Amino acid sequence: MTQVLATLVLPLVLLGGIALAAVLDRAVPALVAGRSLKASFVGPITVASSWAVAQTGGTEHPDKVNWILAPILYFTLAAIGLSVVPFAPGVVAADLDSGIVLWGACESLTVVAVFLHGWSANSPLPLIGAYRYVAIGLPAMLLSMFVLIAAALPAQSLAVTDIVEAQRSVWNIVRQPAGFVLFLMLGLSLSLRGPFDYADPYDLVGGTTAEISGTARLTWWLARLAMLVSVSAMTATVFLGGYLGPVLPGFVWLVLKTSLVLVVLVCAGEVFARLPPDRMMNLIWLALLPLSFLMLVAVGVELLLWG
Amino acid sequence: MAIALLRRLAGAAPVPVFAAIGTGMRAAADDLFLDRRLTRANSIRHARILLVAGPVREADQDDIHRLHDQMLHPRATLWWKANAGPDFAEPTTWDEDDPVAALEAIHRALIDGTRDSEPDTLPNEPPNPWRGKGDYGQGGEGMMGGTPYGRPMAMTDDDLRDGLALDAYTAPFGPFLPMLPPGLKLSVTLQGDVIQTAELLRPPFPQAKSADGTVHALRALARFLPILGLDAHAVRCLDAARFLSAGTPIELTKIRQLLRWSGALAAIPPGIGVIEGADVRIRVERWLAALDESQPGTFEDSATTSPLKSARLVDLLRGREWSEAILIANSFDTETMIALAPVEAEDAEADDRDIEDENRMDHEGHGAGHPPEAHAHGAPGA
Amino acid sequence: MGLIDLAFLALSAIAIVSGWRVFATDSMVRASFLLLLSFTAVGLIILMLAAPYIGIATIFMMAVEMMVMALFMVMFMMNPAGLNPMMMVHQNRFAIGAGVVAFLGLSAAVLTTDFPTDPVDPGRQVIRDLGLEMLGPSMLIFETAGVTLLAAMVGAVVLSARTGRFGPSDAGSRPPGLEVGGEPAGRRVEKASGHGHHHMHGSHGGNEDVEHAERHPDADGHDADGGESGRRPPLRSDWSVGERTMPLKTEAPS
Amino acid sequence: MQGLAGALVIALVAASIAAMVRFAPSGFTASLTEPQKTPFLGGGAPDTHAWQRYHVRYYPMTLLFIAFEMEMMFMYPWAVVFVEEGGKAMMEMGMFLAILSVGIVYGWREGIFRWQ
Repeated sequence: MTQVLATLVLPLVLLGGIALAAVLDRAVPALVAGRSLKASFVGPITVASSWAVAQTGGTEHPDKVNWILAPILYFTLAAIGLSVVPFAPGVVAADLDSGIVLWGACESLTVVAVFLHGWSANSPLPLIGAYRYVAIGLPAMLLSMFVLIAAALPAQSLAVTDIVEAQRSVWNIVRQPAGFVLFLMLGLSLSLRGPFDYADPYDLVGGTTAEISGTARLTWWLARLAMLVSVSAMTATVFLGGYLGPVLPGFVWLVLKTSLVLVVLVCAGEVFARLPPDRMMNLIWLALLPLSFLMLVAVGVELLLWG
Repeated sequence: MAIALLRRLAGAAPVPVFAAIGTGMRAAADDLFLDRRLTRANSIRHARILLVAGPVREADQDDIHRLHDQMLHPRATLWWKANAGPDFAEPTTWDEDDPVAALEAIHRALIDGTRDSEPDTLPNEPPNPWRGKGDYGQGGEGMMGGTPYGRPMAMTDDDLRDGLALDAYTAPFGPFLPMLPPGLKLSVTLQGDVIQTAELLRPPFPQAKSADGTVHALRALARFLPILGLDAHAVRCLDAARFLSAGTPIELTKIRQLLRWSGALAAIPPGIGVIEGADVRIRVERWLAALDESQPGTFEDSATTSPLKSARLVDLLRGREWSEAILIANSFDTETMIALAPVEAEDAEADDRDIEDENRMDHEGHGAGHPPEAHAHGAPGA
Repeated sequence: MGLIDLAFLALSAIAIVSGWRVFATDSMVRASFLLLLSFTAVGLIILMLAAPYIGIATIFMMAVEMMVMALFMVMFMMNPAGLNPMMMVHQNRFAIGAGVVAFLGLSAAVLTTDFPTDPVDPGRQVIRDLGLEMLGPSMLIFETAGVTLLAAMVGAVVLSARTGRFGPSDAGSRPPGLEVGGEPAGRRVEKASGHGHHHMHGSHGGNEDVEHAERHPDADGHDADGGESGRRPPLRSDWSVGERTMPLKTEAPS
Repeated sequence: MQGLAGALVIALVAASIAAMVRFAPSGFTASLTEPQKTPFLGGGAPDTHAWQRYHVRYYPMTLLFIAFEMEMMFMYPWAVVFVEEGGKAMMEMGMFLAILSVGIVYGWREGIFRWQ
């Protein structure tokens, strides 16, 4: 029964989150640029409509099937990722024993989806974007795995519901503050945003999106926002105690925390500069990965001594 | 019904415009997109209106035609203080200063259907005939021969960095790529995302330079920052530049603060695009220093004051990864760029014609009686 | 037939069909990801066998592995996108024989094995059991895996990285000959000639120049094939020793 | 099993939503013309197809990554029993990770994280 409820609520959460993310996506840049926020609310709707009435593009002999499937797969992965997040005690669409492993599988398939999106165009700039994203998307995934495993240690379980319950005493953000930051970076990478936007950057005139328009572009945009929402909800659940919180009902807490993470991610995407891909790859392997190692060891030692 | 509603909404959206910028119009075109009623399309596929701003060279008209035809329907072109190309039947021109109203009117008419979407200017033919040719009618023979689907395949070449012999992809980039200076057209050979060789096809257009050092630096930053993913910062810089050039004093501390927080300088790899001891990072630092009102007069773009005889843009780009190359190409002002990109290709092009004719004859003779070693498209090993 | 059976049949069908398509498609990228689809279906079947961890881990691992495999397939294969059709299978007679033998052998194994019929208790903590097994009785295997993986890492780096502490790894190396004492195999520098590159001239194959730019004598110059002498070093492939002239449906190098 | 079914239902719903958006009619049914299909290069037309034997600059990194990924698969079950097993689990995994860290250090010394 609660599972059916969660399954019904999930699309609403996803769509609401996409709407919020779309508004933020216009409001935050306007704020940084020092301009008025007036058009932030209507903007997403009119722009989306503008895309919807345009002809859908194509190139000479693209890989049509994969070009169509890539955004759909990306969107679907976002939804699957969200399905392991409990909305309230016991209310979860997919209560799997290995919830964080499923989330990891979604991460790795996201790399595939983005790669296919760039590859299928048979055009040089999307192709570079696709390959560049693989170089960053793969090692960024390792970070999240370490961080999630460190979150699973105190819960003694890989189920997301157990990870939330294990945070009743102390939230994971306190246990591994650096892990939280690393997971936010992964979120930027998964939703192709700001400093981790290696697939669709300006120096490739939109990278994997350079050749698409019309509904194809609309779908890709929606999928990116959906992934952003999904990552935010996961971050809120794993690090900020999910639905836990006093007075208000659990679902409200989750929505509040998710929105907070969403704001942080959108801001981080606007505010920070992007490194060239080679330097980012170096940074991930030689600085961030050892950091996630340390975080794991720290949590382990803490549990051994006081757990 | 649903479509009608969508059209109403789409009519209210900012007009997606792709700007093909000509001589002397870069600053004006940049400022144009500060208007909320417009949005700049980086790729022509995202645009509904092609705005040709300022006069372009005769040779660029080809590229304009190609860009125009790449646009998806509904589409239109506005020639803003520009010379319309020969194949445009009834070009819409605009010679006033502010084309926003005209762009909006065109956009609305396109969405309403009161203005027809412009037809192609080029013949509806593949770049090479291929249908029905080859073993399966796909246009190619063997592993890599022929022109499947209209184009040949890239060929093997040794890599500059590690010598791995994979395919080298050669294509002309520009002259209207938004992240390259307008008018600059390079023939770039890539292996992966590393530039093997770059060849100058056409130099950038001359642009007016602002006399005010701060305005100049702000405009340069506004073009540079989007490469680092800092679009909003770029808008802020451009806003400030516009105010300053209008004579309104404006506080620049906030911009400097935001840029310091962004880590923009740290994100630029050191040691790329070195000219006279200054790499890209140092040049950006100079722009940033020019924003500092507390130290007036420190701004001095040394690269522009001294003649650049030996340095060439194509040498700076050689062996660079793509994003580094784009950073390099945007770290100079237009005068320096033109100095770095000397035109010397006139004679070479004429020579190319002759060789090409020779090759064509050679190619037509190509067929049955060829020695086996001529088939370079054999697979290695196996 | 219950829902579970139906799901099993559907997933098996997906696994088999996509597995077959791997060898029938021309595009290396498609082949890689069709294999991924096949493995995903298998992973879901494993999930249905009440192995929640192994099933999802299979999908997880295969996603990244097929991604990396796609990178390498594109590297190894000429014509990686399958623009010209090609044959992905060779040594047909042997392959068919081996396939039939394998099929019969596996079928025999399936039919003769006495499968346990007691289903796993749904409440059983299989992941926990796996962990305990790994840290307890199978500890040595687990640690050996660590050493094996290290060996794999070192081997991969040695084989694939050109950079190194002691300079480029291929410095002074000379490829072996195709026959004993023969000329080194591989590419060598030769004078450029129009013949070796005939597909580079594809854009001039027709009687008329369709490409718009070429109608204008002052247009680009970049698409002129004369650029070959300047732009690209005059190299050509010399793989012709084995008479590999790539006739019709071309065999792909394995 | 129920959880799996839930995830599959969500996947189907999401995929159909995305497909509906993707295939929504835009009002333009005309097929693309040849000049419309030229890849975008800012005006120029390319000589060849973009699909090629693309030279990835991080081949060694991907191989190291795969080895690492394998190792992560051992860590998930380990995480579940960590508290139960305490010091023993810590020691065993510490040893395992130390061995693999040698791999990263070696790779770094050989310069494989460079854009080759």
